[in-house]
Amino acid sequence: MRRVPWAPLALVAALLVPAAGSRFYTFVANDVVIWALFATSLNLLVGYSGLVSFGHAAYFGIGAYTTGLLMKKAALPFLLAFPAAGVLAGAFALLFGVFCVRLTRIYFAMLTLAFAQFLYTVAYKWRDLTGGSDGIACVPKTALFWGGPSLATPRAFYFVVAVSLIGVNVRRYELAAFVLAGAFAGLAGGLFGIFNRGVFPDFAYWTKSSEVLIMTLLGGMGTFYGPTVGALALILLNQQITSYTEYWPFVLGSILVALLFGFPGGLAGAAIVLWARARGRLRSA
Amino acid sequence: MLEVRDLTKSFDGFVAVSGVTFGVPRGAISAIIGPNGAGKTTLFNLITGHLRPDRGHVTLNGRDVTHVAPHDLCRLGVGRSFQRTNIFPRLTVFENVQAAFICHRGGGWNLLAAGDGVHRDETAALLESVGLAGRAGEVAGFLSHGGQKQLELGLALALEPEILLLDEPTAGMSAAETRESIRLIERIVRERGLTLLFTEHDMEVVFSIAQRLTVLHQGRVIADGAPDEVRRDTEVRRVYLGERH
Amino acid sequence: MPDPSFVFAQSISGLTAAMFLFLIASGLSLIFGVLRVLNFAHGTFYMLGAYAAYQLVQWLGVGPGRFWLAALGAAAAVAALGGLIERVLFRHLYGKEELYQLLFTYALVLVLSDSAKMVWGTQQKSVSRPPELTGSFSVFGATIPSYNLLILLLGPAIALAFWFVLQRTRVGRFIRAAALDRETLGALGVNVSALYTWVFVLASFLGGLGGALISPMRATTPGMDTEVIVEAFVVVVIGGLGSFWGTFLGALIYGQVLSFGILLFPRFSIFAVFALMAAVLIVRPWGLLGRPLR
Amino acid sequence: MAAPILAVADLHTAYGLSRVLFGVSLEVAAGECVCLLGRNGVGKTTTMRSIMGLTTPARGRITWRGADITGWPAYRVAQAGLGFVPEDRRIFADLTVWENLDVAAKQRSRLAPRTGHPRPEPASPSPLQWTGERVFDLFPRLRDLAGRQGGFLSGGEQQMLTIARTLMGNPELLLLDEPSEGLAPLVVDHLRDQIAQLKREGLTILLAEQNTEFSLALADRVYVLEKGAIRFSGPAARLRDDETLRHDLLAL
Amino acid sequence: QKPIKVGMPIPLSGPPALFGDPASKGAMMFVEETNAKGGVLGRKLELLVRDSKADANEAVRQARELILKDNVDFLVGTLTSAEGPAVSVVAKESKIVFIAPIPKTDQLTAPDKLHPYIFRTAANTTIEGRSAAEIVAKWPVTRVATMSFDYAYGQDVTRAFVEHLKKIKPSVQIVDQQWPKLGEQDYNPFINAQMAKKPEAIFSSIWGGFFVTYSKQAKALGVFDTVKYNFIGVGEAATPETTKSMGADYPVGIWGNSYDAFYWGETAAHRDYTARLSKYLKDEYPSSWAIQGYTGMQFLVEAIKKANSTDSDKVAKALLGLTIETPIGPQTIREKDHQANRGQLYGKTAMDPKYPFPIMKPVTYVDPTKFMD
Ligand SMILES: Nc1ncnc2c1ncn2[C@@H]1O[C@H](COP(=O)(O)OP(=O)(O)OP(=O)(O)O)[C@@H](O)[C@H]1O
Ligand SMILES: Nc1ncnc2c1ncn2[C@@H]1O[C@H](COP(=O)(O)OP(=O)(O)OP(=O)(O)O)[C@@H](O)[C@H]1O
Ligand SMILES: [Mg+2]
Ligand SMILES: [Mg+2]
Repeated sequence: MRRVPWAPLALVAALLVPAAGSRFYTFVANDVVIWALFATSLNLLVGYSGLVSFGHAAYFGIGAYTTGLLMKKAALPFLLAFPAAGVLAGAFALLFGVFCVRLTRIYFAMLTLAFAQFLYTVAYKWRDLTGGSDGIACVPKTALFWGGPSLATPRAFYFVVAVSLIGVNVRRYELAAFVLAGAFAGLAGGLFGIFNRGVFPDFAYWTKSSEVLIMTLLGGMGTFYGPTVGALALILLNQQITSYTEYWPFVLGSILVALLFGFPGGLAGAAIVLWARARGRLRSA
Repeated sequence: MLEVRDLTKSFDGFVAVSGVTFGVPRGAISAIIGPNGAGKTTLFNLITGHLRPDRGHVTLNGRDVTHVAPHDLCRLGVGRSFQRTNIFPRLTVFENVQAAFICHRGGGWNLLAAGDGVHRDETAALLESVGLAGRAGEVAGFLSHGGQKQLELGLALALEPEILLLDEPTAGMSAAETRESIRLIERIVRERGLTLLFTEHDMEVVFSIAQRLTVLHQGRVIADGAPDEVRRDTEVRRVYLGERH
Repeated sequence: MPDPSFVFAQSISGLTAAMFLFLIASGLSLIFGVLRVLNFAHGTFYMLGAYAAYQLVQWLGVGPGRFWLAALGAAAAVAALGGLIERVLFRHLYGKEELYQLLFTYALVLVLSDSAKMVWGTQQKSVSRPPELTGSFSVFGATIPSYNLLILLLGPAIALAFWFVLQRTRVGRFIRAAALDRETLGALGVNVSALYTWVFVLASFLGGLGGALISPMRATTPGMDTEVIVEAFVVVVIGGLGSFWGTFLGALIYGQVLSFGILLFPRFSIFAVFALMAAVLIVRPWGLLGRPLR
Repeated sequence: MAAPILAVADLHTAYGLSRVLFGVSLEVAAGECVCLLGRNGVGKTTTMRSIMGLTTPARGRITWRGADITGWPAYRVAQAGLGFVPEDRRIFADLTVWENLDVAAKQRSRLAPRTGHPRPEPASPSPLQWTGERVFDLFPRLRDLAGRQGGFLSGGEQQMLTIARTLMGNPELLLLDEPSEGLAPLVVDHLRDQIAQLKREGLTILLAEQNTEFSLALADRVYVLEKGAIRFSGPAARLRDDETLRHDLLAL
Repeated sequence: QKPIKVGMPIPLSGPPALFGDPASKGAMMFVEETNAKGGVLGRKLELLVRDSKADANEAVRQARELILKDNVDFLVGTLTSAEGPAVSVVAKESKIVFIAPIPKTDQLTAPDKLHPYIFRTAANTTIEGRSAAEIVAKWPVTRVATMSFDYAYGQDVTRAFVEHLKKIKPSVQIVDQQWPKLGEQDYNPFINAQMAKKPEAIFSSIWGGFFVTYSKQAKALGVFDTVKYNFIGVGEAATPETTKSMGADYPVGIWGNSYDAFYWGETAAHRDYTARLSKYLKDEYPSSWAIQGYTGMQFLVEAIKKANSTDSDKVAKALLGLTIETPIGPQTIREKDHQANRGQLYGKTAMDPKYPFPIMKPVTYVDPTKFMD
């Protein structure tokens, strides 16, 4: 089979979005890419090692608070604060992972959930550091260096994000996978805090974990681009549907049910099946 | 090499093993036989640290290992297989054996090393000798019953033990596979100077390879000695062998 | 040294909370124990039970005995819904990967709770305590509302009933056997798929009953489902997923930790709960009284 | 040969994508003992599981007393009078020995209601009803263990319990998958005599067994499987008497 | 001519939808009424309501979409004290006027967060806490306890209450403070612990449906009898919605507050507003939250008229010091912190033969101007 060079194609397509100009779609693209990074980091764990984390938002949250606090309170530039998100989230993932990866299946999911809820509660209660339920609003405008070029334009910022996404092609191994997944989730969180201009305890709440799981599943688990597809699909869907109805949970739930029964492989899986079928038809024709 | 002295274990007042004493000389092939529920598996569990004895001692090479945990014993050179198969059902046959090699020889912590290549050749060779070479890529849980027993033997051997305890190794294997397994076991014992202790209800297997027999009945040793002596023992015939063997 | 009557009152309130949580968590644990599915939507059945009880009280009006009728009716309605969902959707998930099951039950949460919102709106609903039980007792200087006393007694009653059914009846034996090996039980001539449906119905009944019975003590609002399911998870994880007495023990521990936790570390008792849950998972992942899954 | 009560025609079964049976056909007449032989992994268990409805065949037809039972769920097949003794024992570990037996006892329980498909009426109702007492006579060792948890039994004890449990359902056709595995020689002898006795009482038996001596002593007819297909079928006596044939088919 | 577009991100799902939903309807009523009268500056108003799910980053996402895709001219909305400040950052970045009609957190307009485009037309935590303190100070009690959720709003409003009470009545002693987690369902242990300290009065800031839960459990444990109904519940504990949902179970005799009450009717303007709202919502006892959306829009429209422009910079200037006639009375946005002098209705609850549920009787508007600082 001739291999389609998906990776470069995707990169080119991704880079074209801001070039196309619409500020709004650049924002959406940012959103998608950050969530894609987050979902890809989860996929690293679920897709390749079979461990279903139900508390992945914890690392997202750690990353977000790390950059948020470093940039706001310590006035560090992005170039220092951003890697710190990955490092700290990775460190926490290592700490928790040592306990988690010894467990299997449902117990693993439960322990990750427990740790995540723990961190969420810390974020919620430690008001002096985290701002409690109000979170940290006004994460400052992003400067790449002290006094360096500003990343505040969504376009410049976007490139950073897109490049980090492509770099995630890492291999498995459970603890390593856990730590890497945590670190990348942290990076995603760091970016999101800046993009969103605020960090809130909700970032680490279990519903965020389930949201990102849904994205991963929607796109297709275990395929590298699945989560990206899922993030794109879910964010666009959300954006479309919420402008028509407030019953978004209902719609999302129904989609999820249909997906689980109809296309357990997610959109990527469905695409592969359809593609195979189309080829089969072509060949038999 | 292995000595068991006065080993006793009871469950809620039911005495499963009581005052068992015997020894296994280095390089020998010994078998433990006895009726169902005689306490053979329990005895194995006591020796390998899966159960704690109420009384008695286990010595390995002169060292008291009565309360040593199973995985530590494994490192001291004691390998075993289980009566009911104990494999990693979600991994492939190849990965099962490979995992055993990794556990035993190390390399498990080197997480970022490309895991696929570790102990590749040894794994392939071992699968060949237990007759599973053709099924290396299959998921272990989906093997047939006999296939799983073959795999389990492979796992025990991959641990490269000095002394090997096998609990009904050929149960469920067809005659042909049984014969191959026996040949394999004999060869490895010869080549590696392995000491073997096993249980089995298939008397053909027992009498074809065992050099010593210990007979257990209701938790006690009722006979101990060379196969032919034991075979003639009237008590053994009465409670276990019946008239045809 | 705190006042003994206060300590007594505090342990009673912990016990009441425990018995109530047991009511919810036992259904969750039952479904996990037998069907091997961790049902996120169990909390939603609880919420639906509360709404249904509210609705029935509206229809039946207030009066002696009416509330109990409404509570049973609500539980039965939720049980019927549970049975329907099991028959139509759930059964396709058995034996699938946990992730699929978890996400499916999560999808159910989304759909059902949003449907409840369509029907009952966002306004909180409230049900009065039944006229028979509006009073309260004073024991050792502690005030115990008679309604709480009911919950306090109901917990052990349900536990005993459960124990009896599981240990002493043939159906109970079927249920225990199905939890261990569904296929073999089927090959022995037992219609396991019907059994599963009934187990699900029973668990939903308990969830619905929990919601109905708590409605006089709590507001019925959207979001009450996710609130309770997290607590129920903690309880079953501590006690042991699928273990019946484990759930009971887990609920007792949870209730007391919360009750006395607020005295020891006032603003951080919630940490005590998560710490306990994490500790149990690390040391004995299958819970205090559970047994490891294969 | 009398008219078959069980007929399997052109059975193809696969586990997911891996195909295991390739057109197995066999028949069992009332009161007969038929034996499936073959090396490990040839598909003996799969054949039995397909008959029992535990694995759905991709193609083929299974007829029991004239009714097509292909695709029936296992519990209906069991209710129709088939009993299966699995090779891997599958004891309910948390239940006591007595409870294990009780679960299988055939009473119409309220949880297993009739499904609308009438159970085919047995031509000759099984003369003997199995009860706890009777299975304890068959395996006296179990009597002492009645209150012990199934999971604590020794391997051989579990094997006895599995057989006893299936008998409690009063099957008319017994599918025995490696019943002698793990049993002490004396018990094997006893079991062989008992199965012979059951057969005389009219029970029909389909047996898969590695212990050739055991199976050939019991069987009327034999099917030898190889790679998911029938390689040989014929009277057991032919295999008993013909050593070269035995060697050829079973590498004995 | 193109309509003037106003974007409203507000919770329509989750527990706070209880407030978000009627608030958005109040705003919508105002918009329809204005359009029926010919609109503003000859242009129609268009209100785009989006569900923020009570989630700060969803609110930000919606706000950005409204600004960038739907090209709204202004933002009015948000509810929780996380959403408000988060959207405020977006408003600042996009230089678009943002009126927050519900969030109470002081942080929203704190000096370091204040920018030219953010305005609040709700009472803040300082106003609310101090109003309650003014009332409690008149009670013949010294031992006071508090019961609040352990999160920003609960902590802030309780602090404002305690500090102000100690200032105006130094003899008061705070004997106990309980901090259940937000959304707590079982208050029994907290109530026991609190009552063990023998308070004479209790201040609570437990809100919405949670107040229903809390007061049911407190009533069963005899709390209200013990403190002789010296109990004040802020956080809109006495809105008609709440008393209505509990009916006769509501603890009659306690003090509570509300942004609005259909039965207040002090002024003709309020009576007229209530009648219109009642018709609009098809509800005999219309919601007390609608007025928040209504006045938020009202401020915006008056400012547009005053600026005679829809340019955000001009409208923002016009809002400074703007006084308008709201259904609840005249209100002014201070220049100092962009905060309106919005007070609330307070009163002691009592049954009234006209209604099947308790109301505040008598109910008075507590004007915060004198203690706002
Ligand atoms: N945990 C336990 N609790 C109670 N009884 C037990 C337990 N484990 C084993 N037994 C009993 O102890 C006796 C000895 O069991 P064991 O498994 O050692 O027998 P065995 O000699 O290996 O028999 P087999 O040949 O049938 O495998 C049996 O009667 C068994 O029921
Ligand atoms: N669940 C499964 N999934 C995939 N393949 C399977 C599964 N179960 C069995 N197989 C394969 O099907 C083939 C036939 O298996 P089966 O268990 O029927 O053999 P058998 O004749 O009973 O062997 P044995 O004598 O070892 O019990 C084997 O090659 C086995 O690997
Ligand atoms: Mg044994
Ligand atoms: Mg088999």
